[in-house]
This record gives sequence, structure tokens and C-alpha cells, in this order.
Amino acid sequence: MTGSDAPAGFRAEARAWLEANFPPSLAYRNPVPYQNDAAFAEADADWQVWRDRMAAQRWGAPGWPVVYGGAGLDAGDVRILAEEMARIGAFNPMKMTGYTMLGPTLLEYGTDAQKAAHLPGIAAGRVRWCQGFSEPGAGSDLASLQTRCTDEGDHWLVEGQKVWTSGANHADWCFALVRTDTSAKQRGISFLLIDMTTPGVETRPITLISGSSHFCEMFLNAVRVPKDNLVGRINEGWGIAKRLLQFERDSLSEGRGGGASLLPLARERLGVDAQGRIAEPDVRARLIRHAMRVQAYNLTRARIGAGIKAGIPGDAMVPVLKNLGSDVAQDRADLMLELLGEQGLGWTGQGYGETEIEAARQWLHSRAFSIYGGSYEIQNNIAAKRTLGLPDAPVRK
Amino acid sequence: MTGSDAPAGFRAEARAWLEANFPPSLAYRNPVPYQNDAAFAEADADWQVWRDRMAAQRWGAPGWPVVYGGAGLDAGDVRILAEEMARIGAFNPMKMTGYTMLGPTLLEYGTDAQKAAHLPGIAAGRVRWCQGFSEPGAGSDLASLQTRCTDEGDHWLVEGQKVWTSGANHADWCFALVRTDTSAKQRGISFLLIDMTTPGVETRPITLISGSSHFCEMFLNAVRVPKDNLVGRINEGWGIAKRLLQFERDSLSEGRGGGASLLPLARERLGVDAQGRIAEPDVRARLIRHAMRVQAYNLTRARIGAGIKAGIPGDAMVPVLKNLGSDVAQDRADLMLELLGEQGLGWTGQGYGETEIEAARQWLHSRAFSIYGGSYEIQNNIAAKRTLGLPDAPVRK
Amino acid sequence: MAVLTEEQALLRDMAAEWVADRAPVTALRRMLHEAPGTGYDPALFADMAAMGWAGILVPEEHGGSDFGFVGVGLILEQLGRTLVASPLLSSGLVGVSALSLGAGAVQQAAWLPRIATGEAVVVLALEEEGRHDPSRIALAATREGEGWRLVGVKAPVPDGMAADAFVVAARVAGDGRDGIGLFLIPSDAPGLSREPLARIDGRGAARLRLDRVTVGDDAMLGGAETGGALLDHILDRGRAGLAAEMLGSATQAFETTIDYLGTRTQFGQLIGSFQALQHRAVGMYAELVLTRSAVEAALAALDADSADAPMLVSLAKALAGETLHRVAREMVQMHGGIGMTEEHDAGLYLKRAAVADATWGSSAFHRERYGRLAGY
Amino acid sequence: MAVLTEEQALLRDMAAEWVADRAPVTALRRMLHEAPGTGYDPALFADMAAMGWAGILVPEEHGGSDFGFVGVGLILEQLGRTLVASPLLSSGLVGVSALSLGAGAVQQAAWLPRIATGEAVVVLALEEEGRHDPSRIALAATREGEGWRLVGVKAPVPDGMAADAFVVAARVAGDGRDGIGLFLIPSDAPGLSREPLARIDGRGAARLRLDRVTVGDDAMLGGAETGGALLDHILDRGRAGLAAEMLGSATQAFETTIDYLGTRTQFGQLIGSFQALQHRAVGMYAELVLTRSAVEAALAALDADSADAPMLVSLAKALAGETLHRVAREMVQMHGGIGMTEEHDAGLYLKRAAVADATWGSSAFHRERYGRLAGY
Repeated sequence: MTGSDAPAGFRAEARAWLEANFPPSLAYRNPVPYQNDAAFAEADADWQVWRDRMAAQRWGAPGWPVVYGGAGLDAGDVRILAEEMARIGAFNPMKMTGYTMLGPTLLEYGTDAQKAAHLPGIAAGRVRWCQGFSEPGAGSDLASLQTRCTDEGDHWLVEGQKVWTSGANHADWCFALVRTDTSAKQRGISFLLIDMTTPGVETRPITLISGSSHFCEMFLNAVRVPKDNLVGRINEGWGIAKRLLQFERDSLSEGRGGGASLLPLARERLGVDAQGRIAEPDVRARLIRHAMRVQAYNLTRARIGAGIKAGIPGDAMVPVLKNLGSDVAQDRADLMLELLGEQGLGWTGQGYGETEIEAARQWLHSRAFSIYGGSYEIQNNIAAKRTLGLPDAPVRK
Repeated sequence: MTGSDAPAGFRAEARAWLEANFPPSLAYRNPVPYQNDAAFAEADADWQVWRDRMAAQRWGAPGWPVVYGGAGLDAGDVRILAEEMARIGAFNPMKMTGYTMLGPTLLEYGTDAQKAAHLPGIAAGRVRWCQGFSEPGAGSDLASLQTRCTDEGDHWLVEGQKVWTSGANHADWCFALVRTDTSAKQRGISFLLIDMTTPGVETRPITLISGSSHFCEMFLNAVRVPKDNLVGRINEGWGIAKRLLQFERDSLSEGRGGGASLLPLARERLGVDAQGRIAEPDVRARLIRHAMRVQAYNLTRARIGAGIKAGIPGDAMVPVLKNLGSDVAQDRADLMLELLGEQGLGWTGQGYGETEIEAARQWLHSRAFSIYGGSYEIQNNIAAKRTLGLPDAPVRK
Repeated sequence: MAVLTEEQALLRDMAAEWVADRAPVTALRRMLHEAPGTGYDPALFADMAAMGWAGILVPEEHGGSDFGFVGVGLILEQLGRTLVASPLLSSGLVGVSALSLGAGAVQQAAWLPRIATGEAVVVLALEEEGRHDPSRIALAATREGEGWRLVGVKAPVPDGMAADAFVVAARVAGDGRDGIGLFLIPSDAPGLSREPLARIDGRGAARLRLDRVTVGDDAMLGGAETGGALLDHILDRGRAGLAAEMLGSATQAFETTIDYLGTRTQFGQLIGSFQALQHRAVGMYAELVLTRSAVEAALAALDADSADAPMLVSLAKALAGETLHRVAREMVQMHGGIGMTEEHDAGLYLKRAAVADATWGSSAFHRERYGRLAGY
Repeated sequence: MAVLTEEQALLRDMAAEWVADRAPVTALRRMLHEAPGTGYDPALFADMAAMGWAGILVPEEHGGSDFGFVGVGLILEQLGRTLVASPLLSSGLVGVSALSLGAGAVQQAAWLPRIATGEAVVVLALEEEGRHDPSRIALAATREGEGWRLVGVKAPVPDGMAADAFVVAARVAGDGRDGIGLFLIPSDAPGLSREPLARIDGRGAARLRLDRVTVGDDAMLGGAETGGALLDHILDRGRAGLAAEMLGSATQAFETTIDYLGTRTQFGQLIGSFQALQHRAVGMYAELVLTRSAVEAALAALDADSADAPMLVSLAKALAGETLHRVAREMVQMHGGIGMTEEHDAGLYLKRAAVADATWGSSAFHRERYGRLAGY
């Protein structure tokens, strides 16, 4: 990828369309994860235009079958499209929970009816999903969940509480893990789709240290769910969830190497010396190391992507990439704060520019990268066991 | 300690004596741990002069009672003496295994007869000791040792094998852990003093990656040991050994912050820029961080020393200091190698200066700092449990 | 812990007890909620002043106790534990230092007694909306008749909304450290206006605007040639005090985390028994040990007026910044999701880490300064 | 692993098989014991040459296969696994690059076919007993009649005892990168002498003395103005190849360590089940993943003659140095005492890490170079 050649084929097509249709006002502005919920984005007129154009082009779910709202592109063209978007700081507006997590899971495990019912709305960015997995006190030990789901003959009856349900307050639907057998741990869990408008579903936002509230508590009080909304078989939801979590980790590590280069900001805020070097040697050394790791990380994503295209499985890399992605993104947020100095500490109000406020919020939010989607520690445990084949620690189960 | 005042009292006395008696040729040349054995040092005429002067002055064991060959100084004066030695790059030539480990242990646990028999020889630097603890295959799990010691009425009979016995090939005596009860683990271990000239004791040097051979295998074939050579009571040697290992860790972390500053070498080898700064920014940033950590480490040793003097116990710090000491010393060795570039890679022969060869050997040797005397991992385990009070990991015993 | 005199130990114990009783983290939350214009709880500060803390560095002839930097460090460390917001550092240490080191007898007599009683707050107005660099001050002070005219903006000014007077660092000549003058300016001076800044740690700070503020020659602290050196002295005292406060915050964040590791269960075992977390905890503890040594040495060097004080101060501030950042991050990480919520204390320590680190030079600034002072 | 062509995959598999069969680490120990004057085992290198590896970058018209940098990287990576000593990198890659990029047709025809068969070894004589810095070459080449006279010392020269000719970098004018000339000088040139250097990795290196060696204008590669740029090109190829070799060494050191973690028992459990070691192992693996990406990208950029090759090469060499150092240290640490003994392989990887990192610029050098190239 030297960028020196003129593009041809699908790359040329994608580039032309993106240049004609992507609103420049949005460049490099998404994802803004600490407030990356639909309600925020939809308040932006350009964002709406962009979503609708992408929906019409079917490039919000470029690799999905046409019958389910996708464009049916092959993996190579999907990658080219992503590269061309990254080139100009564009993004996929459909890339929310439904698209990154539930979509691929339904494609693998859903019935034809479930796929037809749910995928087109996701591909068009019209139906918002949330993930009802975590429960209070469970933390990383997901399988200890307690939300009960009982078979009432013509429907399921669900009773319990979820937490860390991202975007639940704006979501139309929820995919949830529920306990259908209390005598087993993993083997007593099922995977259920719940309409958020069902009576008995209530949500309450949790305020985070970054000031945003896209996480919620979700209360399920005698919620009646149609029998058809079970994905896979009863008590086999844990396997589906593990697969879905792979998609999640994968989507979380994507884009971590993104964002505009810190170089212009660094030159502006730190100044340059007589040799044209950034004037503060200590910060400069850290900026260089960061730039190198970002490039190596992005080369790694490209390499693994090319391998997958050629049939080399990339699953073993997923937990490692998740942690590397958190690292580079947190490092970037740290450096941004360092560059801004006193101007990077603003919470609201006058005295601070929009980017300055955003840098502070983003820095606070970045600490979550190594917690959600499976913590840093959990990823390391998984990688030690599955990727490296190291022996099990004698953990009491 | 600003150094601006003229010294008074014991400090003045120590400074004057040291300046008059310490051979300048030895300044900053000890410890050279990778070859820090008596055989090496004794080949140096100045080293012999220095040892004999220190022995006559009784400052080789400054804090020990006069009756056992010490100078009977109080803790404050002992520290002043150490500071004055550090000031001119001097060192204590008696500071070998016998002095740092066995001496304080005998002072606590030995009989009067044992103290009278062994301490004066150590204080004068005339009797060399080695430590017979580790065994093949035991690694960090010291208490799994197998060397058998049986009571034959008028003597002990010892049979087994030791390894990592530092300086065994030059030692006169050995303090060893032996198994006197096979039905218990820790509670079946005793602490024994063995004359290395006893029939059945054989040693074989182990060559290390740094090319030195101060570690040995030690074979004990039907070795007869007098009954009086047991320190403490039978089967209670593990407690004594743990205490001795604290002395060892403590002595290992001592002096880790020492050595001449890297600054002159760095300025010479890297050059300086127009502003007088070391010319390579990346290496310079690392040198600065290293200098800061060395100073903080030395301040910490001084602070804890002052606390101990005032009756604040320092035991909880020992494992933490051991690891910090390894870190700074390894970091120093790394930086030395970096500064020398291609000239830091010599093994022997022409083309390399003496300091250059020594830097390479010292770098290789420095990797052992975090292994011997209780590995980095073991120190962390101890500190987690004893210093921080964290709960036990569910390790199978 | 340093070896303390009996008086020092008493002071520390009194501070620890007061903080636990009167100013736990809930007091900070209450202050954030009530949002007084000062950015701290005036009742709490009055309480501190009544105990003599506001005057702890004020000479005895001006009504203080002149207790020294090790002493004030002991209090600041305890305040740091629960993130107490107060002008003890900005005024009681930095303001007092500016006046003690640079002001004439008249100004000292006018301000120091009132600072000691807590009636007056005098703070340093230094930063100019960017990265800390005292040698690059731009706010212009130009000669006007027998006095000076100052024009420009200062922000952030810690505790600037509560201040009764400012020590304003201004450019009087050339560039670099040598052309800096310090001016003592009352907050009601014509042409001076201020507005509050909302920062992530919720403490009081102001944006100060000087619109042709004119002052007489007697407003200048020190001389026009020595202002830069004087500023360094004042800053080093503030940095050492801040490092002590940061050490307290880091120590508390660490202890809270260790407690959590000993009570929280995951996968059927206490998370504190997981070896990877244990080793990271020991690593943090080691950093705290090093930081404490550096902080105590810096404070003692200031008390002794020793020549290596600037290096030791940079060592202390750099390590305090690195350590507080690291511990606060691990506090969030080891608490997991709950540590990211506004209702948990971890976020408060994290936010304070960022502000405290940036104040009067980040770790990066002080590593570089240490390197220059040491000849690297 | 990169997506390889069928030919490349075959080459890699052949190399892996050959290394396992013919050149395990015991072969290095045998060589160190026998200490041939070359610093490598000539029989093994003859074997490599017979398989066509010595000529893998030589153009087809000169008897090579011109297989490209990704291809030679695959071989070097396999050789790196067992620390095979050979002039494949110093001559087959660097020597060939100097001749291909800088030599005239006569010299190419004289040397390239003999390099391809393994008969001749041509290496770069660059360093001058200090830190790597190609812009500060001091060895003087002065005009003498129609040619040049060279005086000075070059050390270390990798595989310099075995070399039949040297590409000597010399100062022809001014200072900095612009006044550098490269001269092709046969090892039997009058005034040229050499002595072996004993380095910690045991491979062959020489100290070269040029005592008024005179050569004609035709000995100069490239021109007097472009020598510095030519040298950078040659070096970048060498660095990328070396990074591939280092990746192989690091990968093997890692795998050996992982195996040990899965078999060694302490305190009644496999040490690989200790969580602190597991997390450190995953950390190493992540570095290996990043390093592989950088190495493959650098080699591919050289094949494509792409403008970002210098940056990618510095990225690869820097990461390879950091990673090999880290993995070799952890190999020693995780093996404990046995890892420190001469009889264990860990020390061989550690020693090689130091030499390979320092060769043609350490990680520190390449981080700085990357930063300059990127505009930092």
C-alpha cells in the first residue's frame, strides 16, 4: 500500500463514491465512543444524511447477503471499502451493537425467519440493539448470571436485572443471556431476543466518569417473550455468546489504530527546535514510540485480514488484538492530554475549545477500553490458554 | 546530606582513615559480581593490602561485637562508614557470603562456641564460606530439598547433592540445609556447618553465560560432620534459613544503586549538541529516567536505614528492595551496553578495552540478579502476601 | 515513613484524624454538588485555618508557626488522601512563599497575617492556556511612568475565584527566564476581571484577564532581573507540596484497591489471590515507596535550603505524577466496570491525577528538567 | 505469517527442514568449539550455496535467482531460529546489494557470479569502533593521482575474516552524509590487514586496518556525491534481512520458553499455570505479532521499491531489537538458574540479541530515525 498508484476496479469506485457522498464535516469525528450512541449521532444532520446514503448504497453491511439488506461484497472488497473509508476519515454509521455483534451471530445461528425479521433493519441503521449479558456483581464471571427465564407454554417469562447494557435507553431490541436451567452453570444459559417495548422492561442510565451515560441498568419484571425469539436451542446459549463475544472483541480492536496523526498537534503545541524536531525531547520520544506502535498495530490488522481472506484462521489473534488495540488507544489518549497541558483538563464551558474538552472526556473514557468487551486480564487468560496452549491455572470453579 | 558542611565526629575520623588507607586503584572496582570471588580478588596485591588494613581496623565487620572480631560500632556509625566508603568508591572487602549471610545468622542463632569459632575468621576475611541450599531440580521450591542427614550417634552422616553453590571451589566452609526428617517438608530441615576439607565433599564449577564459574555443583558422599556443627535445633533449620535469606536479599539490594555515574561515559560516546545536551534524544531520555530511579532507590535505602535506626522495622521492604535493586542494576548494565555500541560486544582479546569487555560480561551477568537470592517472581509472591497482605493463591502444596 | 520529630508526628496524626472525621471523599462530593463560587468548602478551610495550618509557613512575627516544608508536606499528604480541595497549597504554601521570598516588609505585614488566619487568599497566576513552561511567559508588563502596565490572560489560576490577590508572572524584557517579573495585584485592581473555569477535578480555578492593569514599582516582588529565579524558587516549593499531596492521593487509591482485592470474588476466588494482579500490586507498591523517598527528600532539602533542592523537587514531582497516574489507572482497572462509574471514587482519583500532574510541570517536564540540571 | 506464493512457501519449508536437519543449535556449538578462522562453518555455507541461497538476490544474468527480499527474509528467519552463523546476510544480501546498486558492469560480472556460487564473500566495512552512525564516518579517502588513498580502521566487519573483498565506507569530503564514498577493495590489496575480533555471539568479525591502501577510480561504487544515499539503501536492505533473522531467533526463543513452561514443575504445579507468567508470555507473543508485521512489511516494501521502505525498515529493526532482547531475557528469567549456564541455549540467544541489536543501528537508533523520517 504505497498509495502512489492510481486506484482501479472496486477501489476506484469506492473512492469516487465516498468522496462524492461522505460529509466532510464528519471526517475523523466517529467513533466518539464515550458518546457513541444513536441519540447523539442522530442529532447531527450530516450524520443522518450519511446514514441514509450508506443505507441506499447498501454499504452499511457490505458483506451481508443482498436478501438481508447487505451489498453481498466479497471479503476483499469489504476490506478495500474499509481502507478507502479510513483514508479520508470516514466511518460506517451502521457499525453499532446490532451490526458488529448480533448480525454475524444471527447469520450463523439464526433461523431464516429471524434473519429476515432483524437483519435488514440493522443494515439500514433503523433498528438499534443492545446487549443484555452482564449482571450486577458478576463482573468478568459472565456465566454466573441469574436472570431467570421460564417456559410458560406459549411464551417465555423473564425476570431479573442486567447492567452495563450499552445504549439500552435508546435501543429498540435487546439480545440477552438468560438462565433456563439453575442446575448447570454454562449449560443452563439461553440466548433470547427481547423487544424493548415489552411491558416490564425498564432502563436507567449509569453516569460514567467521562460524564456520558450510554451504559444502563436494565430491569426485567415479568417480561413475556414470544417462543420464536430464542436463538439456537434451549440451554445452548453460552456457545452462541462466546462466538458473539469474539465478534465483539474483534470489532473493539478495529479502529483502535485510527484517528488523525498526533504530529500536527504536537508541532503546534510543543513547538519545534532549530533542527525542525519537536522541542520537548521526552514527549517527542514517547510520540515516536506511539507512532511506531500504531503503525505496527495497523500493519498487523492488515496482515491478519489478508490471511483470513486467504484462508488462514485469525481467531487465535482476537484476544491479543483486543489488548493491543486498548493499549494503543489509551496511549494515544494519554499523549493527547500531555500535548494539551493545562488546556486538556477542561470539563465544560468557556476557556476550552471543543477538541480540548473532547480530549479530556476521551481520555477518561479510554480507561474503559481495557475493561469492557472482556477485560484486559480476561483476554490475557484466554490468550494464554487458547493461543499459547499454556496449562490451566488451578482455579476453583 | 548536602555535602556542603565539613564532617565532624566519627564521620571525620572515617573519612580521614579511608582517604589515607583505601588504595585508589580499587575505586569503583568492587563489587564485580560476575567474578567476585576471593580467588579473583586475592590475586590483586592492592586488594590484599586493603583487606589487611580493614581487618586491623576491625571495620570489615564494624557492627559486630569486639569479642567476635568486630568494631562494636552502633548502627549510626556503621551507616556513616558505609556512606563515607561510597563517597570515594571504596568497599568492604569482607563483604562475602560469610559476612553478609552466615554472620548475622550465627549472631542470632549460634551457640557461644559457634560464634567464637567462626565469626573472627569471617571478620578478618580469612575464612571463606559458601551456601549449600539449592539442589538440582528444586529451583525456587527450596524446601523440596533431598540431601539426607542421619544421626550416627557421634556424628551426622550427610549424603546428597547441592547446586548453585557460589564459590564452593574456593570455600573453606559451607553452611547447608539438610533433610533430617523425610516425613515433613519444611519441618524436616536442619541447618548444618560443613568443613569443605571433609572427605566426601567434592565440587565442580558451572560455567555461566558470562564466562565466569563462581557457581558450583557440590557433591556430598558419606560426609561425616561433628554433632556440634548443627545450628539451632534439629528439624528447625527452615526458620533459620528464612532469616538468613532475608539477610541475603538485603545484602543483594545493597549497592545496586552504586557505581560511577553513566554521565561522563555518555557524553564521551554519544557527544553533545549545541545546547550541551547528550546528542541522541532517545538514549538521553532513558539515561535521565535511569538516573532518577537510581537516586530514588538510593534515597529509599537511606530512608529505610534511618527508620531502622529509629526503631521502625524494615523487614516488609526487603523483597521489594531486592527487586528494585535488580531493576536498576540491570537497567544500568543495559544502558552501558547501549552507550558502548559495537564496542560493548567484545568477549576477549584485542580490539576492546578492559572496561568494554567488563561491560559485556557484567551485562550478561546482570540477568542473574533477578534469579538468585530468590527470583523476581518469588520476591513478588512474598511481598504480595507479607507486605501487602493479599490472600493466598490457591496453590496446591 | 520518614523519621519524624514528636511535633511532626503529632501534626500528622492530627491531620489524619481531621481528614477522616471532617473531610472524607464525601465532603468533596458535597462540595462538587453545592458548587460554591470558591471551588472549595469555605467552612472546611476556616476549620484548617483555625488549627493554624493556613499559617504553617508564615514567619512567627506575622502570626504563623513557621513549621517548615516537611511539616506542611505531612498535612498535604493527609489532605491528598481524600482529595480535599482547599487553598492551603495555592495560598498557604505558594502565596506565602512568594511574599516571604520576594515582598518588602510593608507587603508582608499587609498580607501574611491575614493569610495565616485564613482571611486572605493569595495565589500565583502563572499559566497561559497551554503547557507549563515558566521560561516562556508572554503576558506583557510594560513601563508606564513610575509603574507598570499589564495586559494579557492567565489561565488556569488555581483557586483564582477565591483569591484576594494574585502574584502575576509577566514578561518585562527579552525572552527566556531572565526577563520575568512578578507583580502582586489585588483582585479588585481596575482592569482585572476573572471567570471560573470548570476543570475535570472540580476544584476552583479561574481565567484571569488583565486589561491594562497598572501598578506601582512597589508591586514588583524581587527585581526585574531576578524574577525568573524567584519564580523558580516559589514554584519548587509549590511542586514539592503538590507532590506530597499527590503521594497521599496515590497511597489512598492504592490502599482502597488492595482492600477491594481482598474482598471481591470472581470465578469463586478472591481476586487478590490472582498472581497477575498480585505482581502488579507489588509493582505499584514499589513505586509508592520510591515516590515517598523522593517527596520526603525534596521537602527536607527545602527546609535545609540545600543546593540540590531543585533536582530533588523535579524528582519528586515526576515520580509523584507517574505513580499517581499509574495507581489511579489500576484503581479503575482492578475495580472493573464499577470503577468507571461516576458514583465510585476511582474516577475522582483519576481526574485529580491528570490535573495534579499537569500543574506546575508534568512528569515529562520534570524528567527533562532533572536531566538538564544533572548535565544530561 | 504472510500470505505466501507457492514458490515462497516451498522455499520457507525447505529452509525450515534444512535448519532442523543440518543446522540445529548444536551446530553452532560445534562451530564455536572448532573455531574455524571464518567464524562460520564453511561446509554448512557450501551447502546453502548449493541450494542456491547465496545467489538468491543475484540477478539471473549473473547466475542467481533474483528471488526478492520477502524470499531471502524467509530463509533468514529460519536461520535465525537456530542462530546459524553464515555470510548469507553479510555477503549474499548486503554485499550483493552494494554491487547491484553501485557497481559497474565489469565489477558486477567479476564478483556476482562467484558470490552466487558461494566461492566469494564480499562484505561491508562500515563501523569504526563505536556506535552506529553512518553520517559520521571518519576513515579518510584522499585523492591521489587518478585514484584514492585510504587510511584508517574499520571494526567490527561482520564475516570480515572470511571476506574476499570489502565495500569500505570512507570520508571523501566535508562531514555528514554527503561526503561519503564506497570503495570495493579486494582483501589482498597492499596495505590492507585484518585480525579477528572475539565477540560475545562467537560469529566471525574482523578488525580491518587500511594503511595507505590505494585504489583506482573504478573501485568507487556509485559516485562521490551519492555514496551516502547509496549506503543508506544498502544498509536498509541489510537491516530488513537482519530483522527477519532476529524475528526467527525471537520466535524460537519464545517457543522454547513456552515449552518449558508447559513441562517444568515448581511448588507442585506446572509453572506455565502461574498467571503472572501467563500474562507475561502473552505480552511477549503480542510483541512477536507486531514485529512480524513490521518485518514482512519492510521486506515487501523493498521488493516494491516503495518510498516508505526506510521508515518501515526502521520500524522493523527497532521492533525486532526490542522484541528479541525482551524474549531472550524472559527466556533466561523463566528458565531460572539453568538459563544462566553456558550449557543452556538461553545464553546464546541473549548474546545474539545484543550483537544483532547493535548491528546497523540499535532499536534506539531506529526509533530516532523513524521519528526524523516521520517529521517528529
